[in-house]
Amino acid sequence: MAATGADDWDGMTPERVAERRAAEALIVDVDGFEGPLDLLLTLSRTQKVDLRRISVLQLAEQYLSFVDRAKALRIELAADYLVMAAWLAFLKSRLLLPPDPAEAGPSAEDLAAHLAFQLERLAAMREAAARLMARDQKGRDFFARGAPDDRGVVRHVRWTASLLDLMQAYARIRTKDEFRPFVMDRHHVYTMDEALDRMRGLIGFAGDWTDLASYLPEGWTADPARRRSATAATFAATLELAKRGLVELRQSETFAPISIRRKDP
Amino acid sequence: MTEQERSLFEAPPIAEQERMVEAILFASPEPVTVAELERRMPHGCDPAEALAYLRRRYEGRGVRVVRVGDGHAFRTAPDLGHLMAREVVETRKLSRAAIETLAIIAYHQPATRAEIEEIRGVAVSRGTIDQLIEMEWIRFGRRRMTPGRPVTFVVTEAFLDHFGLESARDLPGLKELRSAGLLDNRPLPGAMGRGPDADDPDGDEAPGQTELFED
Amino acid sequence: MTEQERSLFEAPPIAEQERMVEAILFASPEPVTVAELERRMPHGCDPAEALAYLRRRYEGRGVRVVRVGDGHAFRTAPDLGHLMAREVVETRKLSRAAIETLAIIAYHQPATRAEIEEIRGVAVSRGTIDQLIEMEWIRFGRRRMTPGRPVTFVVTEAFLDHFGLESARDLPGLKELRSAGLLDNRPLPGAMGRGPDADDPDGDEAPGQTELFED
Repeated sequence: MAATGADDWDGMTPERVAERRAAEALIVDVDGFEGPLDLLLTLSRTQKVDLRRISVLQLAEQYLSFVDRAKALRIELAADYLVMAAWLAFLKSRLLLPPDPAEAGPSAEDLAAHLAFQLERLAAMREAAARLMARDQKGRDFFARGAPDDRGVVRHVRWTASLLDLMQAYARIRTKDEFRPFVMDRHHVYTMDEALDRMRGLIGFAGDWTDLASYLPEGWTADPARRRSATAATFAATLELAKRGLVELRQSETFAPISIRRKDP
Repeated sequence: MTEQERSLFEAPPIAEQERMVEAILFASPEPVTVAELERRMPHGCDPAEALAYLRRRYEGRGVRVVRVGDGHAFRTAPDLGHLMAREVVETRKLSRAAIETLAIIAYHQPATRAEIEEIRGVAVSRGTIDQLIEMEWIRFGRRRMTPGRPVTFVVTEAFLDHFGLESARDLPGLKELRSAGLLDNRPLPGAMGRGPDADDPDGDEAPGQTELFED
Repeated sequence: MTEQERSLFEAPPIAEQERMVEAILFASPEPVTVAELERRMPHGCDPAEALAYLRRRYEGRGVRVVRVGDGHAFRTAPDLGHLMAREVVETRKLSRAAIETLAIIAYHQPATRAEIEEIRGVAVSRGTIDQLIEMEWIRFGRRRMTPGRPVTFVVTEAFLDHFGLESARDLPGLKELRSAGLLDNRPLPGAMGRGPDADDPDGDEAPGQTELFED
């Protein structure tokens, strides 16, 4: 490999090669990061200061240049890395610009402090996790009684199940349930055919503009679900009647009441 | 051999050896032979002597060191046997029918037998209900005020205890089961959740990351 | 009442009670609560006091009396773990995500999935929570009384037992973390708070399971 020399690098200059290698070294680690916060925490380590006094501005720049390099290498970064980049770019600009007194909401410093807090909290949890796992553990460092003491024991069979069994059983039944043939709840559904029949009977009297809502059948206006169903069916029936040239429709603006009247032949 | 080297190869004091034997006998599921002790303990130890000290230490205590075949083990003192007369339970998994019935009662309580059968799609055998009642995981609830006034079933405190739940309401909903991968992620035609919280679109946990960007 | 009758109803001397507690704890692989000891021992015994004596007696021995949640158990001294290598059962390797999730639940409990994700900055994968539940190190706690009523997770007694903790309050560094404000649920400035303060422990009113069957 070494003998073949630099020609194999597709004519790249040594600087480009070194640059690309450096970038790749970082990128290789992308898989090792558990999300943007983890990456930020790792980057912050280069500042070697207390996380409370970290320079969020500097950190934002490091993160953004990391993302730029990844893009230059056409590395697909997960969406949350890009969303974080966008937010950090926004934060960076807010940190650099003089505060706008007219602008409401939290200050750039508050946002930066919160990010520092998140990093500190994540670092603290990491450390806590490490301390927890470093504790003496049962079955490794200390042990419970090894032998079952059988004397004087009354044996019983106890039927048991775990919470997982229970949840899985329920999930299984519900899944099956969801594939039962679907039966409409007719009681609360007003069909278009019903609406058409009713409209045909009433339309003869509607010589003047009348609110569509007044055509809703009795007993279908109190309950919201029934009212919704009846309104939809009545509206659909009205469109059908309009198509047949039996009625005219009018609505003064979006969401305004719809009025209808008989269309005289 | 220097002084330091020698001390590295010196056996621990007998009191320390006694502690070692104590721990090994306690943790071992089987009686332990002297040869086995010797294999496990540091070079130069005298397990037989340590064992003798240990045996004397436990004389008259609530547990004793006894010889079992070639090995040695701790056993509770014979005069305290009556205290040990506890019910040791051999646990066996509940049948699928029983678990499903139990799950339905837990999620839908109070539930009548007809409701359980409707959800499971098969008849519930009398034995299944009896078994769950006998286990004290379900009990009778109020009668349903519908024709025939059917009895209902609800889960018991013992049930909650067993499953580490504070209340049956703490059971995860369908949506949570699905997101935990316990329920197939298939679309639901006319999905009926099991309650308002189960299918509340806002009940979904916003993944932490997105929250950073709200303002 | 004759002399003999009275003595029948008198509690045994404390030394005898200590032997009883010793035997019961020794025989049980699981922690035993004081209430359970009281149930098993003769009327009038004071298991808590007997336990205190017993605990002192075993200080520095190869096995010790430890407290686990509400229970007490004998456990081998941690410094002798190396002798027990044969008994070691390979514990399943936990991923970094699982370990961090476990720590977050332990330190922030009760913790919702959203809170875990907010702290870690990434989504909690399906299997992670499952695995921890299966290991019986975490369980469901009460639902949080916030929109969506998310389920919460708390650590179990088996978790405490495994890590040799008396209670979740004894987690290493807990006090320091709390006083440094690192266990606070601090929302992003300007964002809607979703703090534990919104938690109303008793407003726990029941939507949920029951409603499906009511009409």
